[in-house]
Amino acid sequence: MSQFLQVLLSGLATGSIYALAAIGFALVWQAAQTVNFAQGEFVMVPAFFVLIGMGFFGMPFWLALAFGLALSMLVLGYAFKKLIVEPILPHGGITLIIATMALAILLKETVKESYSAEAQPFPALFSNAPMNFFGAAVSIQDILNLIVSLSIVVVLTLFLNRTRTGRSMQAAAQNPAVAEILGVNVKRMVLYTFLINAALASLAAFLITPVYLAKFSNGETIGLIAFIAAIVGGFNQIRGALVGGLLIGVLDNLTATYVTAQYRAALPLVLLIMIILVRPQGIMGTSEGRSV
Amino acid sequence: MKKSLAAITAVLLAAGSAYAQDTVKLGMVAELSGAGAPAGTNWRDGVKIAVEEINAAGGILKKKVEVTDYDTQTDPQVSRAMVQKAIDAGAFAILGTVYSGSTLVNMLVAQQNSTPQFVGSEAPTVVQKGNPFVYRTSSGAQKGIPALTPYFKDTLKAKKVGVAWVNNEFGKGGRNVFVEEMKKAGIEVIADVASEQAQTDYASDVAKLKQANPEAVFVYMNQEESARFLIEAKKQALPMPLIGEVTLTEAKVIELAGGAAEGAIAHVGVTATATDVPGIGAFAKKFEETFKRKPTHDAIKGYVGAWATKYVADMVGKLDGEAFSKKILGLCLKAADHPKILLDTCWDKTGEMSRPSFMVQVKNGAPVVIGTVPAN
Amino acid sequence: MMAGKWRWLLVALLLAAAVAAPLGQKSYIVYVLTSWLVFAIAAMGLNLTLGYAGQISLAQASFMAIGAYVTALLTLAGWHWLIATPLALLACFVVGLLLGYPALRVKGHFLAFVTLAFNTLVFLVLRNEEWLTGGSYGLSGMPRPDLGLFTTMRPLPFYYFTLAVTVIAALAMWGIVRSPWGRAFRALRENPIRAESLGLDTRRITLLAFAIGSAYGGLAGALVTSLVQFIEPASFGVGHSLRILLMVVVGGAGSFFGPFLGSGVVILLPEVLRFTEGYYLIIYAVLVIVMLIYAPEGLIGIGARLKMKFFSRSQVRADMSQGASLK
Amino acid sequence: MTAPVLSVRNIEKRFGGIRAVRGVSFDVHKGEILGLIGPNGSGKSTLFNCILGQLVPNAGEVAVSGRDVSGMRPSDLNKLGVGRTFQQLSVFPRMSVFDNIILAGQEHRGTMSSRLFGAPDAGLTQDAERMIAFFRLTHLRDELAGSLSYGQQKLVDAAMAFMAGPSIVLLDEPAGGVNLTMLAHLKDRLVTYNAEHGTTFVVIEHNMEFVMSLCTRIIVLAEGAVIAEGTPDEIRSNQTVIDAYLGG
Repeated sequence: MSQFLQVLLSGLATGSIYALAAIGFALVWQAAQTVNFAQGEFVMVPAFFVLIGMGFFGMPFWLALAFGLALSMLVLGYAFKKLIVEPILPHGGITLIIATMALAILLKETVKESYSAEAQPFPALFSNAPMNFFGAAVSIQDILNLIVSLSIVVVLTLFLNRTRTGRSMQAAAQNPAVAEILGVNVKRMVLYTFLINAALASLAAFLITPVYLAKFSNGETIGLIAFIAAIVGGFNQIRGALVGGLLIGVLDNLTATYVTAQYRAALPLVLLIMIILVRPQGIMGTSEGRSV
Repeated sequence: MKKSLAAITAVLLAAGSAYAQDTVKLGMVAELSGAGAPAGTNWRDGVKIAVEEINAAGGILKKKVEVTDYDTQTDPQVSRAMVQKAIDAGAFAILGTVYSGSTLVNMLVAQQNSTPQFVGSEAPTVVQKGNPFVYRTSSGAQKGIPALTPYFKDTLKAKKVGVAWVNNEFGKGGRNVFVEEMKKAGIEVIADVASEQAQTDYASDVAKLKQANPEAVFVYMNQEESARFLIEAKKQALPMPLIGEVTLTEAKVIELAGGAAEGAIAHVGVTATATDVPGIGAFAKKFEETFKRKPTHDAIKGYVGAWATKYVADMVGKLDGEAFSKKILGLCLKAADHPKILLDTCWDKTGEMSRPSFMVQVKNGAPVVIGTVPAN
Repeated sequence: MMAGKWRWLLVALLLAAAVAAPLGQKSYIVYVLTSWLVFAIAAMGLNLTLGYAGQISLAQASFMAIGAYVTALLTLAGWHWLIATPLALLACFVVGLLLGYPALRVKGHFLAFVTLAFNTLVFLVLRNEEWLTGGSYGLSGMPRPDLGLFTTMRPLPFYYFTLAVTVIAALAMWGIVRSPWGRAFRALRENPIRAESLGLDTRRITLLAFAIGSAYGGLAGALVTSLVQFIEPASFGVGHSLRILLMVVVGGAGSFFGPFLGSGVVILLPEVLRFTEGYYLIIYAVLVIVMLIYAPEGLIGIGARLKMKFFSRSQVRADMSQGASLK
Repeated sequence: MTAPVLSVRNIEKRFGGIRAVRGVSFDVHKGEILGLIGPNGSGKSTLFNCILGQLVPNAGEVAVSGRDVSGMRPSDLNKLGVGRTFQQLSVFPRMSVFDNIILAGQEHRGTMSSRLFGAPDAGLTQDAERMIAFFRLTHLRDELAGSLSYGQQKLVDAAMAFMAGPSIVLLDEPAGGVNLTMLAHLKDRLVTYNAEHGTTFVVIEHNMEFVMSLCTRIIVLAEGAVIAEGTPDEIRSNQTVIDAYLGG
């Protein structure tokens, strides 16, 4: 029983990180029809920005975090939109997909060549010291992962539905032409989405890197899982990405524990294929805006 | 026109080789990019230091040593091409590769060209294919892991053990040898936990081991996987000793795992922490001065590979792959006579290596030698 | 008409160059040239699926794997390569049909993910089913095809063997793309709804686009088996599918000669950029992105554009005369 | 009496709670040019898509020459002699005009294997050139269809619909966005084709003048139901129709 609880709770903690990456992914998709194959690298890079801040500029950890966040929003948010998405999107979705794949290679190799090919330790934001929870070890880090991602969903949903900017962003995402007529600055709204995505990716990076370590190749796993979470949960719903992330995190751990470790990597993939074929709008998704 | 081009090329090449008379070329083929880059770059840097030293000591057969780097991109097929390229360029010997998956592919090429090849790979199969030109620079898993058996059997007196391994050709090889060894020693393996390469979440792996509750766990993974495993093991307070082969107590793993590595034990073929051994201490110091980081196991392997090339070639007295092979198979080098080989080292008739090794434990954040294991 | 003639002359010249290229070269160059041909075949197949039929696939490496493993297992069991390979192609064709089914329901990025997932699943099966595939140790010792008087054990004969296979494969592809099927593939890419309304069974043609493209992947795999004589699952991962995809895009998706150019660039670039040491992948990625911004139609497209510029004067006049006759 | 070329019975289509088409029935006979008109949102396009297999109706049947084709896929319907054009531009832009036209005929010739191993043009070159010449597009034969003007693309679209020699062609707003010269040319071609081949047309159109001068019979839809039917002159003077158009 304690084993089951352990696996369940750890799965939720891991899944909440997947969810953060998946939410940003879904947002960018809605706002700019951009499928970002470099999303995993977007979670890898901010950790290195922080390490550069501390190692190269000698910043204290908290300042380096702020530096990492700002630099991520600049590079992975603003520059990504301006230099890659804007010029390539008119050439079509598949072209953009391929460009983001090339971007993934670029980010990985740049980090590897300019920083290090080896994994790097990363200071913890919160203690990883375990607490006993009915026989399962749970750390403050785990709990905070969950709380942070839940709060993000709540805050983002409130922001998108209750504030003027949020509603403008939604309008810009759903019908850019009409939004433009209504006086919404569509370009700016789309830019906000990219900035939010970069911020969420940074947050995910700061939360997991202490445990997963900073390594140039980390994005490969996280990126794929984030896509799967977004698709399984429902591309056009923020809470769908959350559900998808948690579901994948838990199912992955349960499979590895009780079914097969050899094929644990297969489960999310099979789930993905099934969802795409049976319910392409995702578990939580609604079918509108999902015409393929 | 093509023909004349070929002719010109031939003339140029002939000129090149005439010029090359007074140098010995070595092909350093390793994983400089891709997933294997950490291992490959350390291997390369170990080779670099060795080659500088060899040249300072007069080179091989009094000729200057020239080493060229070839990047396999951690891709077996590219590695095959790179070994071919190195041999085409006139390399007398190949140093590399580290990843067994690559070595198994590219060693065919070196064999076809009778080119001696020192590899950093530890998968058992590398020396089981009857290839007389491939030589290890550390003991293979089928040598290293049996050296651990007495530790499980006599020191820990374990009856039930677990094994956690990374499911690639490296981990699988180690795991198979371990399970076989335990069977022979009459120890039951009650938990057999496979994990993926580059896996990040080890919660279920550790939970399974905790549930099975063996008396000790053998951990056989690559560096950062080992670190992540240790972090999770500490979190879930896995109570039994964690014992590894080589990787588990490496400086990098300790750095990454932080306090979580405390108490981990490993059998290490040759370790930079064994600074009591004069050659190792000197190498570690020089490496740290040159590259501003601690040498890893792979760096020492590259270093030993390059020096072994020199020692054996000097003994043979000419640059002849066939003669080199005849000489080294079954050869023992004493550290007293050949200090840069670091420890008394023997190669058997398959190219497998044996030499004394160490048991190491992480204490106060640093690996400490807790015992030596004689060559087996 | 002139253009057609020039094109054939160009093809003949290229073929002559392909025959002459390895002469007097060292084994390494021959090996690189052979891998170029092998990847050109794989890219040619993906070009049919992606370039002509417009269906993205990130699974081409997995079909190379299926082709390579089927050929390896059969040749190790004593079958001749020439018998094993058609069976491998058939296997790839059938599996390709199956992979095509999701494409009937989803397009674009969803299809990209389904195929990507498929590639990883194939990798897992190859690694885990050790009894059949040798697991992560792979399979080795496969014989190279022995054609009686012509044995391909040495690098140079094997290169010519691969060249012959490539030429046959290219001719077959040429036949396909200029046949009504080829037109149907392009129609599927351009406007599937219109194609369906003109009597084209778009479902069948979608499945065929995957199946034929996959069979070409299988052929490349069958050649890899003989070329490397050692296969293991990691050589056929998602990263390799991405590499083949980039070959198609860099060369020019939907153009017949694009895959040859693209695979050449991807295979040879590390050589050309050797002086940059570890940075070549960075440079490569930047070049790809820049190309996608300014010339998404690939290198062949850039070539065509340059040609247009070169002949631009006469071109404009032709347009004007046509514009005049409109009334 | 022979069965009508197209027979529509009680077609019903709902989107959520909205009844877009409410039990529409009509017949079209050989050689007729039937106009289908109605204000925006009257259900014309939905009805069209239900007939053509693009949408699955909630109820009702469609028969072509007496054969029930309900639920049939568009490609199979086309093989039974039902051609169509599209409201939006619907050519294959990166294929030549010639290839566009050949494609429109090739699936009606031979078998799957003859289309792979047989002649690249499926033996259609002469037919295609005749069709291209009929629409006076010969000078554009080798141009990419996407590079043509809007009106020219409409002509290519129509030529494709005719290429397989259909018994009935459904034209979805053929006049939309086409300039007057081109429109006259298009109408002339349609009338000529109808006269020469006896092909039946069903036309959805907003351009009243075009419909009135082209069609032999007109059906008026409003809010998903038929509100009037008759010759152009009858429709012109029908009060219900006038009310519907004026937002009554």
